[in-house]
Amino acid sequence: MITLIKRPTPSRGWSYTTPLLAVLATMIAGGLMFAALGKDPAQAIRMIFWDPLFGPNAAYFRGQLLVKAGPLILIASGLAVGFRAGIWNIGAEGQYIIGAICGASVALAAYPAESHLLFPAMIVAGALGGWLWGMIPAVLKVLFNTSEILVSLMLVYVAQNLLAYAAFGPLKNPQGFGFPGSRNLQQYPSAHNPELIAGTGAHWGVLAALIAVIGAYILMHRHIAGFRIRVAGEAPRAARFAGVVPARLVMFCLGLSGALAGLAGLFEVSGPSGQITDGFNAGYGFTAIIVAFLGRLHPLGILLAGLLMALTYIGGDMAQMMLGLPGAAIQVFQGMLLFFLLGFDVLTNYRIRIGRARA
Amino acid sequence: MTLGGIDIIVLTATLMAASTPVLLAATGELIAEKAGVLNLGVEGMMIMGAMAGFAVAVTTGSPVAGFLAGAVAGALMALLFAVLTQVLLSNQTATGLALTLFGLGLSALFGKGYEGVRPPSTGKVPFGPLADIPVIGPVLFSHDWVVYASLILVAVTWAFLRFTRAGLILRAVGESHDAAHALGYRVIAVRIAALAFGGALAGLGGAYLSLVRVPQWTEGMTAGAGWIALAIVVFASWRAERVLIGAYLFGGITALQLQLQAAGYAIPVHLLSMAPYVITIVVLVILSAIHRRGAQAAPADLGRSFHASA
Amino acid sequence: EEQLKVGFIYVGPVGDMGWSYQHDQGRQAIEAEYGDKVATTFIESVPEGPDAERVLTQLALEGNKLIFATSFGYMDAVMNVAAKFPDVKFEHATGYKTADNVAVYDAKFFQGRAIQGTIAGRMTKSNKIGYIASFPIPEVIQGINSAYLHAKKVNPDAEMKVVWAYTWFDPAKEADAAAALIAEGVDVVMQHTDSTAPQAKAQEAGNVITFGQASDMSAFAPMPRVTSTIDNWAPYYVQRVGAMLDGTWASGATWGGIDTGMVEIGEISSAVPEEVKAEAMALKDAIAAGTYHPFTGPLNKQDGSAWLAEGETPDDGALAGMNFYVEGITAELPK
Amino acid sequence: MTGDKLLQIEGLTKAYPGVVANDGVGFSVAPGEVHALLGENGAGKSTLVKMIYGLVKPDAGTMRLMGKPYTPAEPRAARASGVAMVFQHFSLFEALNVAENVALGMENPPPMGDLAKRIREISNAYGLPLDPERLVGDLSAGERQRVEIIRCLLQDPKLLIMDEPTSVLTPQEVGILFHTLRKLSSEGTAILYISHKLEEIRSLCDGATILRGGKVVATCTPRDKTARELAEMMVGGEFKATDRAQRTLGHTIFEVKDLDLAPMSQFGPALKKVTLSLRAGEVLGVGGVAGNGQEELLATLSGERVSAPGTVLLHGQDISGLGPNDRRRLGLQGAPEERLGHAAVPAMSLTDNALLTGTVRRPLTNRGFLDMKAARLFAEEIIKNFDVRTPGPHVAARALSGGNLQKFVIGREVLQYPEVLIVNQPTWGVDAAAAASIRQALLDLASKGAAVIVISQDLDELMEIADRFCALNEGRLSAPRDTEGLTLDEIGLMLGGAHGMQEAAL
Ligand SMILES: Nc1ncnc2c1ncn2[C@@H]1O[C@H](COP(=O)(O)OP(=O)(O)OP(=O)(O)O)[C@@H](O)[C@H]1O
Ligand SMILES: Nc1ncnc2c1ncn2[C@@H]1O[C@H](COP(=O)(O)OP(=O)(O)OP(=O)(O)O)[C@@H](O)[C@H]1O
Ligand SMILES: [Mg+2]
Ligand SMILES: [Mg+2]
Repeated sequence: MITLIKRPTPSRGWSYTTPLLAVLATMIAGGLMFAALGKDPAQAIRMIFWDPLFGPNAAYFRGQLLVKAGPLILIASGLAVGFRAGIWNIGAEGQYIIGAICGASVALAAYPAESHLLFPAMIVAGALGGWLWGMIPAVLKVLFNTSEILVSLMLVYVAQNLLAYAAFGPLKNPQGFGFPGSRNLQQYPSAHNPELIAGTGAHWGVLAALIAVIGAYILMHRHIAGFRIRVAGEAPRAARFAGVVPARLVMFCLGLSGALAGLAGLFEVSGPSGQITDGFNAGYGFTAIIVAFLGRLHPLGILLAGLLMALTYIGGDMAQMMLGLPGAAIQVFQGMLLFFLLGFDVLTNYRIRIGRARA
Repeated sequence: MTLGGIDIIVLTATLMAASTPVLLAATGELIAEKAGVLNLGVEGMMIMGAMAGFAVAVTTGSPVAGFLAGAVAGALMALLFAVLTQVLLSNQTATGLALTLFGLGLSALFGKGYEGVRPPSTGKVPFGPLADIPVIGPVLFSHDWVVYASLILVAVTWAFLRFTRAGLILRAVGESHDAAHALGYRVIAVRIAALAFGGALAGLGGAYLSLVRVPQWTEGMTAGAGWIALAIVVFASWRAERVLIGAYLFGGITALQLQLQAAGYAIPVHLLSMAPYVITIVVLVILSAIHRRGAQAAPADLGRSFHASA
Repeated sequence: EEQLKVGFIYVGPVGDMGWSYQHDQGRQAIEAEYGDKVATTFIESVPEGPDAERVLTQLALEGNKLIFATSFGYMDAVMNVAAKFPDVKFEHATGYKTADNVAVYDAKFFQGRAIQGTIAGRMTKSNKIGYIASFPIPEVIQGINSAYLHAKKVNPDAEMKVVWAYTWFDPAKEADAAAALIAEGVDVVMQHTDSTAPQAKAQEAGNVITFGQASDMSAFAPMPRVTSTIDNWAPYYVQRVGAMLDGTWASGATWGGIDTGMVEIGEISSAVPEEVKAEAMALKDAIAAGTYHPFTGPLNKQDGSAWLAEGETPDDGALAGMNFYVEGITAELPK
Repeated sequence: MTGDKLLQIEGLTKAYPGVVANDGVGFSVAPGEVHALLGENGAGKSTLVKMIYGLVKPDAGTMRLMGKPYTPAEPRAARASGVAMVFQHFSLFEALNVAENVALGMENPPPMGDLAKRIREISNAYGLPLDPERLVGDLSAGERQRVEIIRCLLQDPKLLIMDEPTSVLTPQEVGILFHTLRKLSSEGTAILYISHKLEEIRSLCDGATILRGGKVVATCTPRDKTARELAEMMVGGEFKATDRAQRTLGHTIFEVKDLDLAPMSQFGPALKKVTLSLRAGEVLGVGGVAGNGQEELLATLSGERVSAPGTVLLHGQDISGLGPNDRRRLGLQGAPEERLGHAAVPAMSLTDNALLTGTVRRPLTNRGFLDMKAARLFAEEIIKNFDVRTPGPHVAARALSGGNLQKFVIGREVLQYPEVLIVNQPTWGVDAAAAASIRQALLDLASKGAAVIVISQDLDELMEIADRFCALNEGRLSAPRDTEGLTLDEIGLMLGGAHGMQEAAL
């Protein structure tokens, strides 16, 4: 008989050890799966966890790690603030899309004019677009007490349709021979979000993600506003008592997470993606929810979780390519990693006692 | 019977079949949520149900065996979720999302080799001459047995929650696990059972998708149906009869927008394809505005982990 | 002797039984043809977003000397990566940008649609033909126009109803679209989406015929699937790898049709009357021989303005950018 | 010896990490006996009865019920053996109706229709009328307790356990409850009764077992002891009563004029034309049955709810539109009734809970940035000055016993030296010693010149510390009267009779 005993305060030691344990357990379980698929487990695991960081082409992959993790971290930082307050924005994917459309629209409207003001204007438009898309569930919640979970989720589908419309309609590249997709912003210097230091992968979005992590940390753990947000999530009535206005909180959290998701979309569309196309959104908004929880809703945790997620994506592609592992196996592997991370967390919050259930 | 060039009877008959997977999954999720567990992994359970149902039906040649297998696969996925969230007390939101990722991957892995295969056909219920009655016939008596089973399941779920003691205990556990525990009910056991049932229905819904609705197996074929099921539970404010309305409404609008296109209406396609989502939001807003207690319809302990401190 | 490494990047899963599946068939044909002389590798389900460029780079870094990028949306990513790896040759499907080390290739699917249209026009009883379209891009519009023109040619009463699914692959949605069309009275369903869901819906409905798309979909023969247009990339892939092996690879643009085998017509089933079958086969042969072009004037655009004069045929460039319906189609093209 | 005892307990022990909640506890209860369990907060009373009810497994010890060994594996088994329990924190489901709540507490409930009928019958027979169709969420605290009691009564228990049943009841409700309990005991039901209200114990109970630190320290017959003696047995030392030092009243600093407030919840009361004024150094007692607007009054005075302009004035300044923090800045503070989740955040540390309201009047932030060191020092100051028993400020609020957390909450507000302090049920479920120290703190604050409003259902408490008394009934506040010379009859009249209560015809 196993009993769990809640710790008075979460164990610091375990909170650092459990992620390592989880990665280890995933290597074992995943290794078994790879072996069952007839692949060399050790080689597969090395490819996923080691090669992107230290393998022969690591210089390139380390940069790509940042490219991949950047938007995840940027979005998750915003989502975590809301999750801490008990406000469930699961529509970041939609806000990401709208941010990208708005930002790209500014650039495409200005094309081909070159100006130093264009990129800043795109940033503002991207953030504003995401913010607006986040404000829809916020306003409906404040006015009608509508579930923000449902509305933000439905708005993802609406945004996807808008994206298709934009890619095939108003934003279509007039010189694209009727093919869908906008002009490529990578070829429009004023609108391009370039690599800041060649070879590092780091673009403005990666920088923004770092700033978001630091900003979220200061807000949530150093400032009274973040303290009140945390209170609102733990005990809404106590938050009111401490002066939090619920309507303002809803608007702030959904607005903030929307704006950050919109920014992520803008940085992607003007950088790594380059153009508005129908399939441009790669599920970052949904993956970021997982990243937020894996990072235990803590900004620094999110930073690490985002990098870990990115690692499994890049390493997974590598294993697929080199060993012929099916893409699905990588997905299963990621699922296992998440399960182990979530499951082992029990050690942080509970003491485990075996036997001696009753006298 | 046509209205503005749209055949209402055909539309109704189509939407019933089209809505069945989501209806089943949403009913299952309703039970889980009524017990206080938020399982966001519906998509993952559905796709596993779709894959397992398909594989078994093809292998055995029996659709019934396929549906059973789908239900079992969905339930197993739900049990995995249950171990993590109920025993190891992991965060339900994150675990549910992970379950979706895991299910999508695992089903693709196991489903290799079943692509492009044709499943055995699930027969229509032979109602004989009843099916030929105008209007009523095609709408009521032209479906396969799973459609009727899903309707019966909704009715049973409704009655179960409303009239039975087990249903009462289930609702009690979702409302206040501490009080239920104090009265001696096994909160965790009730929740695990509710999750398994929810998973079985999601799996059944998935199997319906791969065996009847589409019918074929391809990875990722649920294409977001699980998310819609989750949305419908919220939309239904956790009431079984409204789940039916929600699922049929959503399925109806989806089918209607395609029929409007087919009928040649000059409504921009994009407007039509966002219509189901926009209308869902609008109806939800109206519902919430009418009874502002809407949010309180959610089980009070939904999404909270229970740990008996004894 | 060093092995030639060939990489593939697919937009969907190899198990989609449609687009990516057919490309993977082509990859397997390379292995079968050249055996140990080549080593192929592929990555599936790569979205056309930011990941494409990374995966292409990854393929190049891993030593692949020939890389097939099999979706239109990879175009700019291919160009970027090709610029960084001048030694690596790239083949981009359905795109239009080329470079010294980037070739493009595509298939004239509209040729297959001409044959489908002929069979459809002959076989429809309701004179209503349904078309499940994916996205309003030239390739799809070519198909609709070609199918319509050839149906109309053999059956002047034929009408075309189009449903835009805005997806390449969503079985449930395709099933709904087929059901909606059948509800509208069509007894022929054509599809430019990749799943077999419409086939199953047609089978359920009874007297509705369909055509296999991308792959043969022979599981649904003889009814409802009466024939198919198969994307057969194998001959092209084998030829291009051969060129790499003997050092003759050169950039270029290939638009293959029935003649090169890139567009293959699946077996016409027994559900099609013999004389219709013969007519279809004759059309196929004429197209293959180059004696007949599916778009031959006089043809007007939907708005009535002239497009092709009597006997005129469009050049490939004009065709590649097709963004209008021909005269007679009543539906509206989404903008 | 065994024959005449209903329940016999020997050597019952239960340890939690870091604390032995029950340490070799033994006592016995005879049929028909009303037996009290006394002890300070955290003495182990609830743990003890939870073991009897099968909710907590003892580490050691034996129990016998009616002479037979009794080891209930779960509450179901306890109920089957004839043991019923009313919990300290209600085990009710707000979204379910009365009949459903009752059914959940029964082993084999009859069909709903019959059950509803039985509920009506029994509840009327015991003078506790209840409508089986109403949602529990819409009931007052007193009515909720009736649900719990009816649930027990329907099972004809041989032993009824009541854990602090009166802490939320009005005197009238207490009267009705006692009447019911006496009737039950005369029918042979034994009652195990836990309460911090010693006068009640003296009037009701036949025997008492006193716990301290998990051990039985004494047994006695409560009627033979004074409340003070009982209190001293509990704390194991001398008991300090409150010292109501002379205070000089200053001029009026706080006024409420014709304050109206819409109901905060669907079935909550509205405040109607509430008017009061307070002078510096004054303690105003607000009595009345819970659910008559107490929460609403606190919310609108503390700033959680804003009211029409001109309705709330501090030093003549209109503060009706200001939020809680702006009011705190001006010197107006509050402490709500619900400790966990309203006055304090359960999962957060005491340091964090000190920050909850302390940032405005204490320098705990620097331009909005938290000064955690200052916050910790503030929490330590509260702990020290108010004798909060806890390992330190890092401990989560939920880990504290009710009395200690209440001391912390009151201490947090008092140590910000407000000019006006409004507290709701300051000694709810708090043991006698802690209650006395909280009352003392309020009096001390007043003697330094602050005005204090104490909202409480405990009339003895109000008589003990208030200068003036007024009653809140259905959202209306009666005109205040000086407490000196106020008789119980007059108070009863001011309360306007118990709300919806009627004692059964004898
Ligand atoms: N609900 C909320 N959501 C986000 N930020 C908030 C919220 N409430 C307050 N803040 C921020 O917290 C800080 C202090 O808030 P608040 O006004 O409640 O405190 P205060 O101590 O009364 O300060 P002041 O009245 O001087 O502004 C401000 O920066 C404010 O913008
Ligand atoms: N589940 C638990 N886990 C850990 N410690 C507990 C638990 N329940 C009670 N305790 C501790 O056991 C001791 C006795 O608690 P108990 O609730 O029995 O006290 P009580 O006498 O009922 O107090 P009160 O008068 O405040 O109700 C306290 O120190 C308490 O903190
Ligand atoms: Mg207690
Ligand atoms: Mg303020």
